[in-house]
Amino acid sequence: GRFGRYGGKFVPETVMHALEELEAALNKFMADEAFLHDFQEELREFSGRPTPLTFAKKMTERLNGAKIYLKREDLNHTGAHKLNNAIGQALLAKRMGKEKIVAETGAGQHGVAAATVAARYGLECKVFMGEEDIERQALNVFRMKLLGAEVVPVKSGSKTLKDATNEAIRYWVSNVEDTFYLIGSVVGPHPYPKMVRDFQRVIGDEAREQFFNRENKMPDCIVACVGGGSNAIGTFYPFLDDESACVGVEAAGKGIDTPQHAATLTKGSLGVIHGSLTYLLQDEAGQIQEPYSISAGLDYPGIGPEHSYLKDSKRVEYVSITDDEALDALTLLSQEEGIIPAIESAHALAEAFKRAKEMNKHETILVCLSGRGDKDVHTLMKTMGGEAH
Amino acid sequence: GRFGRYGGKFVPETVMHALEELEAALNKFMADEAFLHDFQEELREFSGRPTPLTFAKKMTERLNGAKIYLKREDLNHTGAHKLNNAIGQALLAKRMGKEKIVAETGAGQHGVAAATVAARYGLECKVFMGEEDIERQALNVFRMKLLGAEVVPVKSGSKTLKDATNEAIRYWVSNVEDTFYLIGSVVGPHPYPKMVRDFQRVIGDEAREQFFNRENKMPDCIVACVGGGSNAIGTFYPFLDDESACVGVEAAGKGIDTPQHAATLTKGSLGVIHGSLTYLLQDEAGQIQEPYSISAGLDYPGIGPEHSYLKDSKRVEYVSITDDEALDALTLLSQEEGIIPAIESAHALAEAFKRAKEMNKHETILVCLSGRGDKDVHTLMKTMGGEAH
Amino acid sequence: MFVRERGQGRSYTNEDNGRGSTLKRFKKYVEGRNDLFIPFIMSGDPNEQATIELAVELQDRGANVIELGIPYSDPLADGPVIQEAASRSLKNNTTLESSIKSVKKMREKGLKIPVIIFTYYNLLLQLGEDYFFALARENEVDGILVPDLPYEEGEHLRALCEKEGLALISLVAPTTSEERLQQIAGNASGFLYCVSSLGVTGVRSEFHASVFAFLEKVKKYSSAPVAVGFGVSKAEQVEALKESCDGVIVGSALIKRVASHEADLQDPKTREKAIKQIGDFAAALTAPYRTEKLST
Amino acid sequence: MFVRERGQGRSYTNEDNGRGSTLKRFKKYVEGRNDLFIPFIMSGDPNEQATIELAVELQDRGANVIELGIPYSDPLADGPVIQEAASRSLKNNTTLESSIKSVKKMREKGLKIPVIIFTYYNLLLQLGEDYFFALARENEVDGILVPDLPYEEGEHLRALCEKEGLALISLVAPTTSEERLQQIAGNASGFLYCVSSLGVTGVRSEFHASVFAFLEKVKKYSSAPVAVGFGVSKAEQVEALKESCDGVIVGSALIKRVASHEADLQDPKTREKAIKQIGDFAAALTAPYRTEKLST
Repeated sequence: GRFGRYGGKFVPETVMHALEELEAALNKFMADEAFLHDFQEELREFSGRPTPLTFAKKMTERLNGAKIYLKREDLNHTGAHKLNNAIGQALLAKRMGKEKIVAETGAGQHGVAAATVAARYGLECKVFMGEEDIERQALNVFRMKLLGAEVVPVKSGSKTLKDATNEAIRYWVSNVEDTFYLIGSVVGPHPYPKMVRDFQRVIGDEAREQFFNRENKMPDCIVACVGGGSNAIGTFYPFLDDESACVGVEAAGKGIDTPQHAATLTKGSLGVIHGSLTYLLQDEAGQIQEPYSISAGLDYPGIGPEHSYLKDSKRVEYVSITDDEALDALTLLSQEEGIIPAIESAHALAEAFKRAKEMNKHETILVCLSGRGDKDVHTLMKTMGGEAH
Repeated sequence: GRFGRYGGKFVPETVMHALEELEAALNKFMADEAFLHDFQEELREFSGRPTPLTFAKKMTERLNGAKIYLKREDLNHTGAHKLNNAIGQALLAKRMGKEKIVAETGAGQHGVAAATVAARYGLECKVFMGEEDIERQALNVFRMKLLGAEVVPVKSGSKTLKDATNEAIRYWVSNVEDTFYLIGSVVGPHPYPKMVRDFQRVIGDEAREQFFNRENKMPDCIVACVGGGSNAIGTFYPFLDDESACVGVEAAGKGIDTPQHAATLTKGSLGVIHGSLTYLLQDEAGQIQEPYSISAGLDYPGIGPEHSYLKDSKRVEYVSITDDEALDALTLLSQEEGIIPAIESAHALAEAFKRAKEMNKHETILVCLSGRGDKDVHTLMKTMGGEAH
Repeated sequence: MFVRERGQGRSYTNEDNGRGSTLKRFKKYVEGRNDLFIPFIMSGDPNEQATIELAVELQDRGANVIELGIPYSDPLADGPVIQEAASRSLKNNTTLESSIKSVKKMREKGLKIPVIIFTYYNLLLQLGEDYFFALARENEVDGILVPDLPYEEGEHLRALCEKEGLALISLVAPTTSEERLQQIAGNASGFLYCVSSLGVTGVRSEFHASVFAFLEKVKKYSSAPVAVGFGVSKAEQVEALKESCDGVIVGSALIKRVASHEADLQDPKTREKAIKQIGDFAAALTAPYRTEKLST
Repeated sequence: MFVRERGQGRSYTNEDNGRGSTLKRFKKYVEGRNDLFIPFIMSGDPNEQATIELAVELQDRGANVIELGIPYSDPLADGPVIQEAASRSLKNNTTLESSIKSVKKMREKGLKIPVIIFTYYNLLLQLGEDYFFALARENEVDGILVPDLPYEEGEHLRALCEKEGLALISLVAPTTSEERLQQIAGNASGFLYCVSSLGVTGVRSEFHASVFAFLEKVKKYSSAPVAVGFGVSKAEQVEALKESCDGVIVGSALIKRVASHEADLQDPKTREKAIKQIGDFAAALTAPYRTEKLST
């Protein structure tokens, strides 16, 4: 259950049985033709995969460097790559005979994905969400309820994502017999990071084939944003044996030299969070720090353990992009290509735009556009003061 | 330029030249391989087509009647079928050498689609929108601005969609040389209704093939909602020579026996609106009435002239669904299938659910799920008082 | 029909092909003139009585034709000034029928010049064409202008008008193709409404040149006097245009005055004075025509 | 290690395989007993002095081991009561290091019984394992419990503990598989922390039966006394459990009293009285043990 030294199962004894059970189910069903067929079919017929690869013609012309291609995860049902994983885990929960799922959510995107698959496959769903986030994300709360899920307010700690995760784990511990814990990213104890990666690798598998059909070679550079890191791992993984450079982009918030950022790999240190040994943001004593990013999806103090491994092995390079740089990239892509990206994805775009300028016209960059920006319009209106230009 | 007696060009002389020019361009480019290739490629690589056909398993089981299939136009980029047409018209505008587009919008969906294609293809974009609608749809206004479009407030008349349409036409009249008027539905003077249908028929063309691959026959019944009627025509058109029954669903608002509805074909009479001879809602003297529906996209006092023709010829049956019935269908689909439909599309669903119950298990219904409901969450929160259950 | 002899005023003629008697008013007050003043007023703005009195006043101030606008909920050919006039009028429940009937009342007050009903097509459709013509005959209406009925869609109505002896006023615009221009202008009756795009987006000086070239072309083809509309609001414009066409149509500029006198026009005690003031404006606007007449 | 003889109390033993001297306290105060009272208190809640005095008081009221909790930002194995205690303590900048150092102060105040440091793994990792053991030795700490370090992840720490003579307290739960149970219980040192899921979601009467069966199984395999934790808050529960295990761990119930006396514990003038009252609660809770002792 490790990626090099990272990962593991740093969880209370009460959870160990459930993890063993999950691991056994995974070993069984990930080799089961019928299960894999169902998963592929639902990705196709429910979520709308394959998602397209879009050539960003005007952006490429504007930057006058490498050709930029976008893998359009924003076109998945519910608006982001999150559903790939939620479908996989929910189908697995059904096969395991679980009747209920529990999930944590920050901005509500994974909560909506979880509520969506719960409705589609007939599972009861409880979503833990920090009280502050409930306040800030009233629309997503309503969507989850409309989908039939129960949203449980979390009043402990900082009342945000990490506390919602703690609370979801606590609930799971108490209800482990009939309840499946549907984690939203490549984090948590083994086998979660591996399982979520295997459900998200469809992004990279599709992109690899689409890109090759289009350019007859592999991309020179692949860029994805990293919060927990599921869209990035999903994108990078099938390319790891290729020559393509991979770049993970963290949120630098107001700057990595300020206390307000979420740049875990850039500024964090080794520790344990949510069951996994990995890099994280903490103080000297080991108390986990509240991260900051304008993007709710990157605003996580840990990171998937496989990213820690890929950083150490130097197969993937990790950089960071500030709020302001991400907002500029968001505006630019909107106005040049008619695609409003999620603020998360805008971090990857900002880095890709920087690099494209420095590359030549025969080179290519593949960016994972992990989600759509509709969810962020409220935030943007506040930040930009109602002025879009 | 007629569908039976309906349609025509009831426009000021100043517009006639532009319509002739458009007709000539259409005749040329709709037979041009390169143009059609570009259109198909953009549908595929930018908008994410083909959209899937989703079998609504749990709804089917619940209703215990006909099998229900959903054509997922909600998975198009920007969230509805609107983009199909916007892509087509914008590519045509480019071929015609126009540098600017002008569009009208009610709730903002077509405005967003127009702003999107303007950004993607490098056109200037002006969107006319009633002052009241601007107030009610602040998020969509911001999205349009973010995409680089100018949103022009319309202060005349009832300050809603029909006045925005009048104003867009007025602007077009004055700037006809370099400006293309991008109409959002199968309405307006010839050749608009035909052109928009031809750009939207991709819905039905895909659905027909997908359905046949799945069921090895044609659907017994096809249901779509009708405001202006573009998703309905797009869905029905390729099936018109088949045996499938087609049902168009109008908005009955608070009831067709009240003054608050938008059931043009059910309660309207023959007249001229926005350049076209068709059914419309008007008083005895011929003043056009303000329609009402909880759904902004069905809230239009006219209807595409081809629908008037299909009603008279009895090839399509037109019925109406109230606000309350649509809301119930919206909630039901959300909780049974994990898909929050647009309130517009929920009208079609409500009618399909009614019919499915009365049909046997070997029969099938195809519903056009024209758009996603995210845009409606604000309205739903107000209507349902924050309680989703 | 005679082909117009260029450069000579007052040479138009309309044959009376067995049409009704109303075209007589066109013969008497319009044909052959090149100093036409055709005011547009909104029926029922701000009330019926004011409209009636205003029509008579405008005749006294030199109007050759009254263009009587019918208020419509969706006047897509009109700018904001006329839209607002329509809104004011609709509050009085003004209809196409009530407006036609008010023409008779104008006649009773001494109106002699032709009256043209300016109505969007939907209003006409709802009233019914047969009933419209019966009403027009009974109330001494002389013609009709349907701004959203281009030549191609007007065949049926044109035939009826011809039968009934009503002028169906056609429009041409700078964007009208040469081929259509020939057809429309060649079949013009009453007068030909020539849309300068001047007024739609405000006066553009660089556009002037092409307007004059356009008018020259129109006059070449037209079987009726050519009047220019859209944006005529100043005596200077009338002066500039008078050599190039046979008259001007004045709408928004006049309606603005009606709007600014709305309160006075509503009050029977102040109405007469307000109407005179509007008349003064009309007279000042068309002064260039009289100057010429005097100097001739 | 000896295999436990079933049904007989006070028969456990821990071999001193060359470990440090601290296991002596376990020998003296824990081994062989079946009436263990193991209170959990939060270091620095509401301040260091109160914690020190409370530890001594609890010893006086019959505690056999003090479980000293280290406050953590993300205590995912804890319920709301302990989370809040951690929040209170973190406001005083309590750290793992300061907490270990406070054990020495407890010793100076007369604390003789073993002290277990209850810490999440991340705090230990950041302090550094070598430094931790040095501090533990210097400050007379007897053992460590890491709630998020299951048996499989604990190999390294277990080896270090054995070398250093510290007890590494293991946990077993009703969901622990038979195979793991044998392994964990068979390697238990100090005492074995047995999690009844009772306390996590509140007392469920229908769950009781399986708890007793579970405890019986645990005792069969355990190489150390078996103490039950999670949700022990009433004398009745102690009474009900006393035949089935060797002791109880009391956390939240005690912490609640600390919370309700927070103001008094902050004030040096009222602290002593508050601590006595908490001591009274502890004594009442564990009365069933003394009743037995008296009646023996």
